[in-house]
Amino acid sequence: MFWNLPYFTVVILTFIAILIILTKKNLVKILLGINILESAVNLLIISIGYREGGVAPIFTLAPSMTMVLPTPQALVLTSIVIGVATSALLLSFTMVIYRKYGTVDVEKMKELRE
Amino acid sequence: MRKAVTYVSLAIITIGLLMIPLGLEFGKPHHTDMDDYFLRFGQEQTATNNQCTSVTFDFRGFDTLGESTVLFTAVIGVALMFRRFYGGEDDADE
Amino acid sequence: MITDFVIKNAPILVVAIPLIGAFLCPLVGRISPMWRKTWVLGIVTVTSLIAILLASMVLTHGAITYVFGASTSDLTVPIDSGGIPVRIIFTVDAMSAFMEVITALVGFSVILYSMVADKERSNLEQYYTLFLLLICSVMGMVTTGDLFNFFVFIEISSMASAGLVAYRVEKGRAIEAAIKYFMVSTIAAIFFLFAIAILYGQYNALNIAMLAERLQFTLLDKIALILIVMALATKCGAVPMHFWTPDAYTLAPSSVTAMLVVTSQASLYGLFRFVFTLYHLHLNYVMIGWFLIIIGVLSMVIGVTMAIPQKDVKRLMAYHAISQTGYMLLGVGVGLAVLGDSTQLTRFGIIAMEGGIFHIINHAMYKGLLFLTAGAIIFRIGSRDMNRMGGLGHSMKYTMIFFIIGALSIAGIPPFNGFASKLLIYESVYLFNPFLAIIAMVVSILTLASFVKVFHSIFMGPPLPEYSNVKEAPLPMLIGMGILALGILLFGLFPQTVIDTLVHPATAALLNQSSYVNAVIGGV
Amino acid sequence: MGVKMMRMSKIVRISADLLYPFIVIFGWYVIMHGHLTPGGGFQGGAVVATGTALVIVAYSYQDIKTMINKTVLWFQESGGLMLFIGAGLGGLVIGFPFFYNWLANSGSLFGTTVIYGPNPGELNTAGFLPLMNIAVGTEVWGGLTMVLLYMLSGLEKREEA
Repeated sequence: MFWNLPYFTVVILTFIAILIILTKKNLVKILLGINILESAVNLLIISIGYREGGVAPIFTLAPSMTMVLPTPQALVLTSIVIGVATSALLLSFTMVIYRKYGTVDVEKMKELRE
Repeated sequence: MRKAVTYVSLAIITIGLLMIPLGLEFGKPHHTDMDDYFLRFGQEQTATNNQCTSVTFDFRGFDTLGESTVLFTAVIGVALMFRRFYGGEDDADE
Repeated sequence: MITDFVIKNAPILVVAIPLIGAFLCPLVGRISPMWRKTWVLGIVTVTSLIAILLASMVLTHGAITYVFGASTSDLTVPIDSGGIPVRIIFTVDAMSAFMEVITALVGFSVILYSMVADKERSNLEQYYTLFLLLICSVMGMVTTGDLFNFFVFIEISSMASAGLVAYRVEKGRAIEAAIKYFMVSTIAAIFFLFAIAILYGQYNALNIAMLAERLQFTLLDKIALILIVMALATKCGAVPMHFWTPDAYTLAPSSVTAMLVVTSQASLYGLFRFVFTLYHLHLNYVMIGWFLIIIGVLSMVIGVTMAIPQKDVKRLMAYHAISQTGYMLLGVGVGLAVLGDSTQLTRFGIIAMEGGIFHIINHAMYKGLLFLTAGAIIFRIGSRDMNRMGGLGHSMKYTMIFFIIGALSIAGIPPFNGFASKLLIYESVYLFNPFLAIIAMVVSILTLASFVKVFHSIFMGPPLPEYSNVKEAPLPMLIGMGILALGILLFGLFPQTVIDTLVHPATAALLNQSSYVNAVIGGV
Repeated sequence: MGVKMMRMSKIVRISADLLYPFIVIFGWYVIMHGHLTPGGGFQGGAVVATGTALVIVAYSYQDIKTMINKTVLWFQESGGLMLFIGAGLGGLVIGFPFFYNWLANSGSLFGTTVIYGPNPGELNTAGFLPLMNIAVGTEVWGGLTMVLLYMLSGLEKREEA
């Protein structure tokens, strides 16, 4: 089954990411977990599009006409930019929270516990 | 209790995703008809050598518009977070 | 000329116009407040009008498809492609049209209300940019016929809502609510993307109709289904993952909260769309139906029991929002549980689904109205604590009337619209399982009790000295609330007309998978 | 924290000044050749934004504040997006659907036809795709720069308080 290695990598990355998200208390670490999860799903999509012996789907001086699927690459491009935007917004939230409370520990942010 | 929920959900998700290699085979996609269409006709239709670009901006151009919009939304959100305005905000809405 | 243009391109104009409005809003807003107001109101009015026009077109002529970038807008399947759609296709059927009407109605009233309620705030051009993006994303979510496009719109909606929830930065709690909401919805969206990847990897298609045609219901499809249901149930605030809802609804400005209700209804729409149109009979409909019923009942019970002890008026309403979402899940879940059994489906399944879907529009209207009245009260007295309120009925008569309309409607008292949809749910669910119907009725009674208490503590009693100079809410706020109240009354007095024109076609569209598929693939 | 402590040494600043035009040119090369070689609007825009980030790192935020006008960045952001959606809407005006590639194979700007198969590549092709690449590049450049600047302003405020 080792030829399916990319998919197993996806599973391992997802495992790590969810472990981080569920167990860590530090907002920055949770954010990193979300980023790893995004990488996992990007890796999954991009490996779905691979065709054995395929080259990049660009016709400029293409060495071969066996090409990998172009749609997953477009999807991953979109997904990466969405990930960047998400991280930017989450990081700025974290910065403001740190400025307000002086901590990024989710356990210590108790203002909303009612 | 909390820990148990954590590990059970972790196990369920991991086992679920471990099923992916059973259904998909790396390097041998099952159906490729949509992408074959892009590879065969995309170059002539959009006059583009780079099929990634042609899919991103032409066939799925609206997704890309949405994605630029996501970036724009994030910029607006960040700008709202760090606006230089303290104390002047009305407290009417608590 | 211009009418032809609008009619031809209506499905994309409902998305493109708010997008253009949002892109230019930061610049136009800089000129002067007057320009900003005119711009935002104009954009929202035009969008709402086109959405209603589109809905009427769909309801008279059937599903409309719009293909992005083909040589004609109805060329869903290119001639040389061998019968597969390759581009992004917007498919507007009766269910989408139904959601468009809700968005147009609530969006317009909320913007009108917001023009006065939020006028003292800072950085308003960016605030309204996010607002327009939120409206655009909801419109996009309900019109799109493409899985990945749906994901993109989910991301826009959660990002815009997070920005709006965090809008009052100087209150640290607003950021806390926003980060909670945003993390939950980002993770949900990523799992949704996992589901898209799995479906794409198996069938090499992203169009919902094409996937529905090819779906074989392998093991991986089941996993994708579970991921989709979990992700969208999280986004719509059903019980196991409801914890973001009260915080986000409470801390957001009131006009935003009313719009957030519509956003979560759009996620609910997505859930129904994927379960009914994408999977339809392929899935294990009894199990998924019971799953929806169980999370629906849990949402109803937990939402209302959490709501009763709350002191904060918006938090209380937020818990009631969770509870009301349960009714929709219950109604549609019953319909799904008997999907394969045509005698039971015609006997009560369709009615239950009609009840659940009718409840979506009713909920969006009365919950929007209630949040807006709460916002008007907070706008005037500056507190959300119900223990500090009292005697406001003397000074805010119209707000009180609107609150009564909303409260009676949410409790399911005739002749308001909540009664019409709840009655459908009760009578059909009773035939399915009497126990569930009894739970639903008890929850309704508890809701009524809770709102009687709220009404008493806010409006009744002698006028308090500290609120002696409190005035009635300003006119645009009253107009915004009035539109919703009028809608509630009309829907409550003539429920059969609404069911015949809007709800029944929407239910039929959900149940009839093949017409949706034919609208996209059949039109070669 | 004074202004001087945030600013890096003179060598770094001058190197950043020297590198900046090359990074911008490389980024725009990636943007302009998006339809022929790997790359495109987002990638190129991110490269250009990296150049801006380099300058921001080398100088202090206080220096940068006087160099960059935020209004220009807002215009860049909105302008890029309007060019994008305008390129899509161009098809509507001449009677085609939204996002119809109305410049491809037209013989005018970016309108040279391409035949199927590997070829060396011709810059004047691809219809409205280069326009969109330019639009997205502009938008990403402005957007990422703005995110960086706003985050820096947040840092600074904490130090003042």
